[in-house]
Amino acid sequence: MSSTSELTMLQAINEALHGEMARDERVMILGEDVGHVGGVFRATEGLFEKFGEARVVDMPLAEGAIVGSAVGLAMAGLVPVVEIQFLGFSYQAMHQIVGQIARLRYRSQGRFEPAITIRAPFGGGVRTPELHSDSLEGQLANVPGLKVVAPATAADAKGLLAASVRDPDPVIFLEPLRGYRGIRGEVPNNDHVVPLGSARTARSGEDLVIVAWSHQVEVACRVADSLAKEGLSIAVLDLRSLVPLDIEAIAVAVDRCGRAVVIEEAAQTGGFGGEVVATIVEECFWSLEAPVVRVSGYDVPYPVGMLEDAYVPDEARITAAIRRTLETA
Amino acid sequence: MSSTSELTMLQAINEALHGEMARDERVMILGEDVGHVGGVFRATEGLFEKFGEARVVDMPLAEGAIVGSAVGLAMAGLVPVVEIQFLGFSYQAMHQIVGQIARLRYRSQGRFEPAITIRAPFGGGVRTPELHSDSLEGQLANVPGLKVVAPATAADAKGLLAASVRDPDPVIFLEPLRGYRGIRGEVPNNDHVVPLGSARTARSGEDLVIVAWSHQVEVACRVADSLAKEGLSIAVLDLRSLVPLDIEAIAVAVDRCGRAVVIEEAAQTGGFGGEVVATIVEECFWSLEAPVVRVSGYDVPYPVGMLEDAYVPDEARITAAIRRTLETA
Amino acid sequence: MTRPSDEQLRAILVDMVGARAQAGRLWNLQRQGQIGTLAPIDGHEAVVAATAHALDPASDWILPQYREPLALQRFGPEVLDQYMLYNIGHPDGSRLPPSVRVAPLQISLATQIPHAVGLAWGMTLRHQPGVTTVFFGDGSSSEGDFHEAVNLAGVLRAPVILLCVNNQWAISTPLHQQTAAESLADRAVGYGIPGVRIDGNDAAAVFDAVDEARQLALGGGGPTLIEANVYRLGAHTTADDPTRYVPAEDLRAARTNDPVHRLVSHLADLGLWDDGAQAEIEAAALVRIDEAFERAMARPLAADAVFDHCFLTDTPRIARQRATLLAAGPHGHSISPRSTDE
Amino acid sequence: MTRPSDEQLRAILVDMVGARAQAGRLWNLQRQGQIGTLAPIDGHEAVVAATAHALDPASDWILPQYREPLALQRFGPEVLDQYMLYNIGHPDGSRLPPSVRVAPLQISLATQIPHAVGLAWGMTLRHQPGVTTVFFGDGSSSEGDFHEAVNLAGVLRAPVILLCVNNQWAISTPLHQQTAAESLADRAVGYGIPGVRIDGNDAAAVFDAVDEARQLALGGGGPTLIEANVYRLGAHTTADDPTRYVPAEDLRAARTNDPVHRLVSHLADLGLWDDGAQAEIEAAALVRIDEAFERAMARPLAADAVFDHCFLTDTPRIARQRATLLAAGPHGHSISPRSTDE
Ligand SMILES: Cc1ncc(C[n+]2csc(CCOP(=O)(O)OP(=O)(O)O)c2C)c(N)n1
Ligand SMILES: Cc1ncc(C[n+]2csc(CCOP(=O)(O)OP(=O)(O)O)c2C)c(N)n1
Ligand SMILES: [Mg+2]
Ligand SMILES: [Mg+2]
Repeated sequence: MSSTSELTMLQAINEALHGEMARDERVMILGEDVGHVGGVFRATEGLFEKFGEARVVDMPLAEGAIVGSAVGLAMAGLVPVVEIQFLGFSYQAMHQIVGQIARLRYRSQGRFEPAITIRAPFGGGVRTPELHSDSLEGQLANVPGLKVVAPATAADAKGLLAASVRDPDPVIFLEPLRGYRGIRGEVPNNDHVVPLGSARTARSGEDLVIVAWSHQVEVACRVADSLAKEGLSIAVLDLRSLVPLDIEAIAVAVDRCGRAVVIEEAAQTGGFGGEVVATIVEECFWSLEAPVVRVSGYDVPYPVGMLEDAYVPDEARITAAIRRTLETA
Repeated sequence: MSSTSELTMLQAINEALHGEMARDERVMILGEDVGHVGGVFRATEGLFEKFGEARVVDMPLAEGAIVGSAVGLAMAGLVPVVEIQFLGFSYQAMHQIVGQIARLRYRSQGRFEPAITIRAPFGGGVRTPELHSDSLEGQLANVPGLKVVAPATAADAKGLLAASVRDPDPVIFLEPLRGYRGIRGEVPNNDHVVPLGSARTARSGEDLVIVAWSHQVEVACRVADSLAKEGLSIAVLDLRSLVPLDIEAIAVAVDRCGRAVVIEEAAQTGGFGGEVVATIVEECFWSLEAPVVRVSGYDVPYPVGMLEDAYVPDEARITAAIRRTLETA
Repeated sequence: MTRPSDEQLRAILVDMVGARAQAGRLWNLQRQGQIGTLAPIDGHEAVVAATAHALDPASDWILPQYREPLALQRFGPEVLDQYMLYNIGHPDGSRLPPSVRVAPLQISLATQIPHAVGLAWGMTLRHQPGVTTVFFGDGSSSEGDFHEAVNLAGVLRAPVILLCVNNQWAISTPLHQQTAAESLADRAVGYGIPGVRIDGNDAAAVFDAVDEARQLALGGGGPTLIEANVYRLGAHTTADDPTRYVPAEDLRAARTNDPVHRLVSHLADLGLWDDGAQAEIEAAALVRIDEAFERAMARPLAADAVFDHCFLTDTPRIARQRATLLAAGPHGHSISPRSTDE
Repeated sequence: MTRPSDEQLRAILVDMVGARAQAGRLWNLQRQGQIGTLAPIDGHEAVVAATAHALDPASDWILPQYREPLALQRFGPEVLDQYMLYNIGHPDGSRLPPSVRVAPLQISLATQIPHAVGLAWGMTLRHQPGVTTVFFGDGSSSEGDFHEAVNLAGVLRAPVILLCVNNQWAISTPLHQQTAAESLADRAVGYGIPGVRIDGNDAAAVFDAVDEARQLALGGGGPTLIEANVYRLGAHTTADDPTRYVPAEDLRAARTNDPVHRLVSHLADLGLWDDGAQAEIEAAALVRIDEAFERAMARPLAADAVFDHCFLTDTPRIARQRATLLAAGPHGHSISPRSTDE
C-alpha cells in the first residue's frame, strides 16, 4: 500500500474537497454547475452524490449572490467553499469579495468569522474565450483581508486547498486551467495540509533564482533544467501563496543567488511581479548583482486563441531574461 | 485681466467639465446625484442648469448600469463622463469597467471607440464611512485598456480632466477627497490641457526623489520643504498618470538622485508603489545608492475615523523613511 | 394576521419616541463636531420599531442599512452603545455581542441583502429557528444585489423578510427617476414570492405585515418582499441640504402623516398616551444616549488597533507593520484626540 | 400587430435552415480540432431568425449573447465571416464593418444588456431612428446586470427590446433552480414596462412580438421585455455532455416542437416549401460556410497583432513590449500554426 498516488491537479483538488467535506460537516460547496454535473471541469465530481444537495448547491447564475450569500452562511457558522466558474467572472462579485468577505472580521471586530474559500480557474494556454484566462492575482493581493493562494503542483493543490478551507480567514484559491489535466504528480493519500505562507524551493541553484507561482513554476523548472545542461545553476522559488507572502524565503534565495527573475502571466504594469521586485529590493538590495527582471504578460487584454502563445511568458522569453541577467556586470 | 484664477481643486474640476461640455456636444455627464443638485461634492454644479437634463443625467442607483450604459452611449458615438460617487463603489461596476469598457476597442478591433471617463473621489483624511476612502489605483492600473490619472494640483485637475475627456480611450480619473477643498492654486482661465503620461517635477532636488501622486504629492512637498531647512535637497516627482506611466521622468529623477522613496495611501502589498519600485530597478539599477523604500498604507482595510491618522502616510513616516534612505551606506 | 395589542403598540411608540429624541441629540452632537456624518432616522421610526417588535430578538436577525439603529434597541441596549462608537469613528462601532442579533451597518448599498438570504439559509441548514429581516432603501432596490439576492431567496425558499423602506428619495434622486415601476412590491412576482405594499407610517400595518411574513417563513413558506412607504422627513445625512431638492409642499404633506404623531394620537385617543408620558420617555431616552456618548468617548483604543481583526493572526507583513508603528512611538503616527491608549 | 407575410416566413425559414446546416458543419469542424469551443444554436433558430427579420438592418441594432450568429446573417453576410474568425481564435472575430449593426458576441453574461440600453438611449439622443435588441438567456436573467439595465431602460423609456431566450437551461442548471418565478416576463411589471411571453419555437409569434415591441419603441413607448420559450436541443457548448443531466424524455418532447420542423411543415402545407428547396438551401449554406472558413484560415495576422487596438496609440510601455516581441523574432514568441504574418 503506497502512501501516495499519482494524480492530476484536478484529481488532487477533488480529493481535497472530498476530504474537507467529510472532515467538517459545516463545509459547503456553492457555485454554478458544481452539483449535479460536478462542475464544468469536474472539480466537484462526486460531492453532490456523497454529501447531498443541501451541502453541494447548484446556484442561480449570479456571482454577486453566490459570494454574498456565502457571507451570510459564514455568519451562521458554516464554511462555504465557493467556485467561481472562471476567475474573470469574479469581477461580477468583486463588491462582495472586497467590500464584504474581506472585511467581515474587521468590520465586526472579530464577531464574525469569514471562513470562506473562493476557488477559481485562471490562466492561459488552453484557448478559452475572452475573460476565461485573465490573471488577477495581483489585484486580489492588494485587497486587505484576503489571502491569495496559487498552487503549482498536484500535491500542493491538495494540501493548500485543505489549509485554505480550514483557514479562519477568506482565501482566494487559484487553479491554473492548464494544470487541471496538464500537471500531475504524487499526492499523499492521507490528510495532507500545506500551511499557507510558506514558499517551496522547486529547484535549488546558486546562479540566479526564478520567482514564480502557479503554472509558471512548471515553465520555470523546464527552463532551469534545460539551462542546467549548460552548467548554469538556476533556482526556482514557488511562492505558493502571495498573501501571506513568504518574504523570508524570497530573501534567502535572492541573497544566495544575487540575481533574480520574476515571472507572471498577468499584465506587467501593476501585476504582482512588481510587488516581488519591491520586496526583493527592500530585503536584499545589497546582495543584488544585477537588476531584477520581470517576464510578464503584456499590458494588453488577454488575447484570443491565435495570439495566446505570443502573450504568455514562455521558455524562450524566460531564458532570454535569464541570460540577460546573468550577463549583466 | 489675469490669465489665471485661484481655485480649489473642486472648482477646477467643475470648470473643466463646463469647458468640455461646451466644447463638444457629445459629452454627457452620468451618475448618482450629479444633475439636479450638482453632485454630493458639487463637482458637477451648474451643468444641469446649463446643458439640460438630456446631457446631465441623474441615474438610478446602480453602478453597473451607469457604467454599462456608458458603453452603449459610446457605441452610439457619445462621450460619457461618469461619476462614481466614491471610488470604493466602482467595485459594483468592476465587471463593466474591466471586462467591457477597457476592452471595447480591443474586442471590436477598433470599431468602437470607448471615449469614456470615469471620475471618482478617493483617498483618506476626511473621516468618511467605510469604503469611501479606499485607494484602488494599483488594482486599476493592472487592468489593460484603462488609463489611470490622478492629479495633485488644481491646475492639473483642470488640465488632466480636459485631456481625459478628449482622450479616445477610457480614463479612470481619481480625485483626492482631501483635495476637493484642501488643495487650491492658480488655474489657467482659458482652455487648459495637460497631456496624459507626463510626470511633473513638483520639487527639484539632488539628494533623493520622492515619487508620489494625488494628495500625497502635497505631503511630499511639505516634507521636502521642511528638510530643505536642514540643507537637504529632496526632489518630488508627481506622476500625474499611472497609466501611461512616465518611465522616462522616473529614470531621469532617480538617476540624478540615486535614492528614492515611493509613497502611496493604498495597502502596501500589491499597491502601485511596487510597480514604481520595479520600474526604478529596471531603469536605474546602477544609479541606486540605497534600496528604494515604500511608505504606504498598511495591509489592512482602510480604517474608521479614529484610526485614519495612524493609517495614512504622514510627514513623520515619510521623513523617517527619507532619513533612513539617506543614511544608508 | 395578528394585529399588535395596544400594549405592543405602546411599546413600539416608546421606541419611536425615544429614537426621535435621540436623533435630535445626535444631530446636535454632529453640528458641534463631536461625531461624524450620519443618516437621521426621521420618518422611518414606525417601520423600524414595529418591525423590531414583530420579530423575536432571541431567534431572529436584523440586517440594517444605516438609518435604523436608534429604533432597533429592542434587540439589545448594546445597539445604542455600538451606534455611538460608530458615530465617533471607533472601530468597535460595528461590534455587537453574540447575544444581539443585529448585523453591522451597511455602507455598500444592497450588499446586505444576499447576506440576509445566506444567513437565513444557513440557519435552516443548522436547524436554528428564526428568520432574518433585511432593511434596504428604494434607491438600493436598483442595485444588482437586490435582484440576485431576492431571486436566490425565492429559489431557496429562505426564511427572510426583504423589507424595502421606500422613503421616496435616494439622496437627491426621487423615486420616479429611480424606477418606472408603480410599486416596488410588484417585483415579487418576478421572483415567485409574495410581495406586499404597506403604509410604513402605520406602525400596526408594519407589525402585521412583518408578523405575517415571519409566520410564513417559519412555516417553510419562504421569503416575502415588503415595500413600506414612508417619507424621508429629514436630510439624507448631516452633510446634505434637502431644501435644495425636496419640494417644500411634498415635505409639508408628508409631515401631516408623521409616523410618530399618528401613533401618538391613536394611543392618546385610547387613553394610553399623554404629554407627560411622552416627556418622561424622551427624557429617559436622552439620558441613555448621553450616557452612551460618554461611554463611547471613554472607550479605550490601542495605538495599534488599526491592525486588529484584519486576519485572525497577523501575516508576517502586518506583524512588521504593527511593530514599526509601535516602535515609531508618538512621532511615528498620530491618533485622533478622542482616542485613549489601552 | 403585423403577422409576417408568407414570403417573410419563407425568408425566415431559409435563414433557419441555413443556420442549422451550418451549425452541423461547425460541430464537425470543432470535432476535427479545426475550431475552438462554441455554443450551438440548435433550438434557437426561430427566435433569432424571426427577430432579425422583424428588425430593420439599416437602422436597428442587435446585441447578441453567443449562440445567435448563424441566424443573424440577414444583418450582413459579414456576420458569418466574423463568426468563423471568432471560432478559429482570430482577433478580427469580433470586428464587423460599420454597416453591420451587430455587436460582438458577449462572453460575460448579461453585461450586454446595459450596453443595449445605453446604445438605444444614445440613438435617441442623436436623433437616430431605430431600436436595439439584446439577446440573453434564462440563466443570464439572474445576473444583477439584467435588473439594473432593465430598470434603467424603464426610467429612460429607451427604445430597446429585451429578448430573453429561455431555453430552460443554463449549462446544467434547469430553470426551476434558476428562479422561482413562473415566467420571466412577469418581471416586467417591476420595471413599469410591458412584458410578453411567447412560444419561441413559433417563428410567426416571434416576428409579431418583436414587431409590436419595435413599433412601441419607435413611437416613444419605451422598452419591452420578451420571454421567448424554447428548448436547448443541443449541448451547451461543444465541451458539454448534456446526456449527463438533460432528461431524455424532456429532450424527446422538445424535439417534437422543433422550430425548424414546425415552420417547414407550415410552409409545406401552404405549398411554399419542399424537400428540393430545403436541399438547395442547405447546400448553399454549406458552400457559404466552407468559403467563410477558408477565408478565415487565410486571414493574415501580424506578428505583433496582440498589441493592436488596446489603446488608439501604444503607451510607452506597450510600445516597448511590441518592439521587444518583434526584435525577439521567431524564438522570442510563437504564433499558432494557423496564423500568417502580414
Ligand atoms: C453601492 C453604493 N453606491 C452609492 C453609495 C452612496 N450613497 C449612500 S446613501 C445613497 C442613497 C441611498 O438611498 P436609499 O437606498 O433609498 O436609502 P435612504 O438613504 O433613502 O434611506 C447613496 C447613493 C453607496 N453608499 N453605496
Ligand atoms: C458572468 C458569467 N458567469 C458565468 C459564465 C459561465 N457560463 C457561460 S454560459 C453559462 C450559462 C448561460 O446560460 P443562459 O444565459 O441561459 O444561456 P444559454 O447558454 O442557455 O443560451 C455560464 C454559467 C459566464 N460566461 N459569465
Ligand atoms: Mg430612499
Ligand atoms: Mg439558457
